[in-house]
Amino acid sequence: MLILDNIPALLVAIPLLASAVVSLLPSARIAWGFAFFTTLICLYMAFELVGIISSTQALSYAFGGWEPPWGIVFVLDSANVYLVLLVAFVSVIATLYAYTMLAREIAVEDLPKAYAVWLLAIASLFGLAMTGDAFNLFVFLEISALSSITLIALGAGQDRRALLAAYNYLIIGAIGATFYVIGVGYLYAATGSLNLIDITDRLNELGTNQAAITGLAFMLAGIMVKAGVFPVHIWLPAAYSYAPSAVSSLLAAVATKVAIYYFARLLFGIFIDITQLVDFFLLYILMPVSVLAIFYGTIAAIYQSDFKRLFALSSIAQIGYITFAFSLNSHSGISAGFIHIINHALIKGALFMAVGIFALGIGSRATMSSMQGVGRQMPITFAGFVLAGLALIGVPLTAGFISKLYLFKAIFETGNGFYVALIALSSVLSVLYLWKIFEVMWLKEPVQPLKIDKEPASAYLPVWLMVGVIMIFGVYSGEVISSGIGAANALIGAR
Amino acid sequence: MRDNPVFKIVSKILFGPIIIYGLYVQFHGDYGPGGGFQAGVIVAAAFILYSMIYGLEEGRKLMPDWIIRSVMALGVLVFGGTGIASILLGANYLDYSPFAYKIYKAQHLGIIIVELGVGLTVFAVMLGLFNAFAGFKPHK
Amino acid sequence: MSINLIVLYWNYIIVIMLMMAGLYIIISNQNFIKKLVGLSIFQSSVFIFYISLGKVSGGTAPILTGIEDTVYSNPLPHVLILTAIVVGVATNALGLALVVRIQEAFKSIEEHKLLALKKEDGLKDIQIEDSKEDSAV
Amino acid sequence: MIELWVNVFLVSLLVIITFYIMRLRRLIGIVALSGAYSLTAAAIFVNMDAVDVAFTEAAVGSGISTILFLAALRYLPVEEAHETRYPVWSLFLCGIVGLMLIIAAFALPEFGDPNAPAHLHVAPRYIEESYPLFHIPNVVTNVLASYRGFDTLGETVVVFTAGLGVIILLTGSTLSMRFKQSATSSDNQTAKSDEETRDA
Repeated sequence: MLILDNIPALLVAIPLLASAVVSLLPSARIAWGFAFFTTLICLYMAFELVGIISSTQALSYAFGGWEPPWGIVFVLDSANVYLVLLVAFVSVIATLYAYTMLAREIAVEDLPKAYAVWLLAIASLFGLAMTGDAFNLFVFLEISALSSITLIALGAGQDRRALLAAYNYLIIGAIGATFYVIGVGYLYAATGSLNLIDITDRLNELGTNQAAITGLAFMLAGIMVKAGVFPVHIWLPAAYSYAPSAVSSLLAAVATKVAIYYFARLLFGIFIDITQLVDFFLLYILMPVSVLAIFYGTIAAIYQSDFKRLFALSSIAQIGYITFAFSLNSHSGISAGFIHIINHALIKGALFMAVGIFALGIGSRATMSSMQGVGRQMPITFAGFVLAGLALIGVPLTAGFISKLYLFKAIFETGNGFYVALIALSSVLSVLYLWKIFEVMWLKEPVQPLKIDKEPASAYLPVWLMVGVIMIFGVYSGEVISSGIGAANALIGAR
Repeated sequence: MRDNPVFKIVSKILFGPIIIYGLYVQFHGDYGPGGGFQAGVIVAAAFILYSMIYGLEEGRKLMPDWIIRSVMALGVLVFGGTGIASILLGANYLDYSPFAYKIYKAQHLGIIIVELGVGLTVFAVMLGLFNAFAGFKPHK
Repeated sequence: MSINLIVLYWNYIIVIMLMMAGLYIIISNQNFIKKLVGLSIFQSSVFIFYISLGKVSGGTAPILTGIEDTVYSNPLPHVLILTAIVVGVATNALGLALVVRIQEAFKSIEEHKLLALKKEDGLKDIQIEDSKEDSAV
Repeated sequence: MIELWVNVFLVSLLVIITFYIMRLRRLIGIVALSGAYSLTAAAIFVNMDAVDVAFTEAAVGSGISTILFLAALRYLPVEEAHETRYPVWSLFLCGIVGLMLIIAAFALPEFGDPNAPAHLHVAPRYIEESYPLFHIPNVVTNVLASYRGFDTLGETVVVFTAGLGVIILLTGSTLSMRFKQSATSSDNQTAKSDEETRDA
C-alpha cells in the first residue's frame, strides 16, 4: 500500500538513487545488472500506474505533502500514463540491448559511470512525462540534456565528430532551455503561479495579457527545440548519428516524444482562454512547418548514405507527422498524434538498434557502400529490420498502419483533399529510401566477411522484442487506439 | 609561484577557517543566507586553494578521487533517501512531518538532512570538476 | 509620463537587451569558449530578470526579522534562480569538458575550421570504404 | 528611490562589460570579464534583496565557474579568431526576439509594484507560515528545502550528472584511449596494406 500510493515519486526516485549506487560499482557486469533490475522495477510500477489510472482517471501527487500551487505536483491522467509505460518499456529493452552494444563502444572502466548516466537519463524522462510544475520541468529538462550530452559525447570513442554533435546539442539545448525559463518568468509575473493547472485558472480569472501570451510563446519555442520540431531540429541528426548505438536507440525512441507530449499539453491543456490564438498558431504556423518537416526529412533521407543519419532525418519527418496531427486541432487529430508517438517510438527504437548491430558486424559506420549484402550475412537482425521498416512506411498488419490510418481519418474529417495528397505523397517518398536500403543490403553481393562470428543473441533479441510489439499492435491495436483517444479526452475533453 | 613561502603559509592558515566558515554557512542556512550549495562551494574552495598552492598531487593525497566520487553519490543518496524515509513513515515523498513529534522540529531536521545531502554532492562535484580539469592530460 | 515609464521599466529593458547580447554572442561567434561565455551572459541576464520580478518597493530581504509591518520581497523567484544558477554552472562545466576534448581531437575550437574538418571526416569515411571495395575486387 | 538609481548604475556597468566581452579577442580577458559580470550581477541581487542568490552567484558563478574556465584555458589557444558568422542575420533574429520581449515587458507589472500578481498569489503563504509554524526565519531556505524540495533534489542531481559527465569525459578511458585506438588501428591498416602491396 505504501508503494502503490507513492508510485509517481518512486518512478523518478528509484532510478535516481540507483544511479548514485551504480556510479560506485566496480564491475561493469554488476552495474548493468543493477541498472537492468532498476528498469524492470520501473516497468512494473508503470504497469501498476496504468491500472490505477484506468480506475481513477486522474491522479495528482504532491511532493512533501504540499498542495498544488505551493508545492510541486506530478499529474497523471490518460494523456501521459501510456507515455510513462512507453518510456519504461523502451528503457527495459534498450538496457537489455546495451549489455552487448554499450560494452563494445565504451571502455570497460567507464561502463559503471555510463550506466549511472543512462539511469539518470531514464529518470529524467519519467519526470518530464509526469511533472505538473512549469519550473520543475526545466530541472528535468536539464538533467535530461546533460545526461544525453554525456552519453552522446561517449560516441567519440568511435568517431570524433560525436564531440561536435554533443557540443552543438549543449549550446542549442541550453538556448532552448533558457527560452523556456524566460517564458516561465513572464507567465509567473502575469499569474503568480508555477503550477500548470493553477496557471490556467489564474489566467481565466485575471485575463490574459501580452506578457502571458509571450510567456507561452517562449515556453513553446523552448520545448520545440527539445522535441526536434522542424526549424529548430538542427542538433538532432548529428546527435543521433554519432552517439553510441544503444544511446541513439533510447534517445530516438523516447527523448523527443516526451517533449512533444509536453508541447501538446501546453497547447491544448493550459491556454483554454486564448483559443483563438492557439487556433491561429496551429493553422498558420505549426501546420506549414509540419508539412515542411515531413518533406525536408523524407527528401534529405533519400539523399543520405549514412544509415544512422538517414534514420535521424526520417525522425524529423515522423515528428512532423505528429505535429501535423496536432495542428488539425481536432479530437481525432490529437488521438492520431498520440497513437503515432507510441508507434513511432517503437519503430524507430527497433530500427536504430538493428543499424547498431549491422555496424558492429562490419566494424565500421553503416553506410550505403559499406553495407552491401550485409542483410544476407545477418539474416535474423535483417528480418526484424525489414519488418520495422515496413511499419515505418505504414504497411497493413504493422503498428505503422494504424498510425497512418488514424492520421488519414483525422484529415478526412477536415474534408481537405490537399492534405490527404500531401501525406500520401510523403509516404510514397519514404518507400524510396527504405527500398534503397533494402536493395543495398539484400540484393547486392556481400563484399567483405563479418567481423563477428555470428549475430549476438543479446543484441537481436531486443530488436525482435520491439518488432514483436510492433506486429502485435498492428493486429490487436485496441489498446493503442484507446490510449490515443484517452489522451485526447484528457487534453481537450470528450468532444 | 608555488615555491613562494608566503603563499604556502597563508594557504595553510586559511584552510581551517575556510572550512569552518563553510560549515557555518551549511548549518546556519535556516537563519541567515546560506545553505548546502554555498557551503559545498566554500569547502571545495578550501581544497582547491590547497591544490593550487601545493600542487594537484598533494591535493589528491588530501582528498583522493575515490572519496570524491563516493561523496558525490552519497549526497544524492542522502537527499533521495530522505524522501524514501518519508514514504516508509507513511507520508508523501520528501514530507518531513513524520520525522519528529513537533512539526517545527521535524521541519528543521528534514531541512538539515536535505541540505547536508546538497552540500556533500556540491562539494564533491566542484572539487571533482577542478581535479578533472587541472589533471587533464591531452593526448599528443 | 513616458520618461517615468522608461525609468520604471528601465531594468526590464536593459536586462532584455543584455539577454539578446548574450544570445548574439552565442549565435554569431565562431569560438567555442566565447559561445559558452555568451551563454553564461544570456543566463545571468535571465536571472536578473527573475530577481527584478520578485522585488517589492520598500521591501527587504526575505529573512524574517519579527518586526511587524515589514515588507518582504518575493522569495519564490529567489528559490528558482538558486536552482537555475547551479544548473547553469553544471551546463558550463560540461561544455568546457567538451571544448577541451574538441581541441584535443581537432586541434581547433573555431567553428568554421571544425566544419571543414568534419566534412573531411565524412569524405574519409567514403574513401576508406572505396579502398575496401577495391581490395575486395 | 536610491535603490532604483543604484540599480540603474549597476545594470549600466553590465552593459559596458558585455560590450568589452564582445570586443576582446584574448580568451583569458573574456573569461575574467565574464567573472566580473557575475560579480556585478551578484551586487544587483543584493540590491534587489536576493541575498541568498547573490551569495550563490558570487561563489558559484564568479568563483567556481571562472576557475573552471581558467583551468580549461590551459589546453586551449590564447586568442579567438574573432570571426562572426551571419552577423546581420543573427542581429536581426536577436532584434526580433528582444523586441517581442520588450513589448511584452510593458504588460508586466511595474518594477517593484507590491500589488503584482506574483506577490499576491503563492508567495505570501511562504512568508506568513515560515516563522509561526516552522520557526525558520530564512524563507528562501524553507521554500528551497521544503515546499519546493523536489526541485532542489533535481538540482542536486543536475550537479551530480555534470560531475559524472565531466569525470567520464576528461578522465575516462573511452575518450582518452580513442586516439591510441584509432592510431593503432590505422597503423595496422597501413601495415596490412603494406603487406598486401608486398604480396602483390
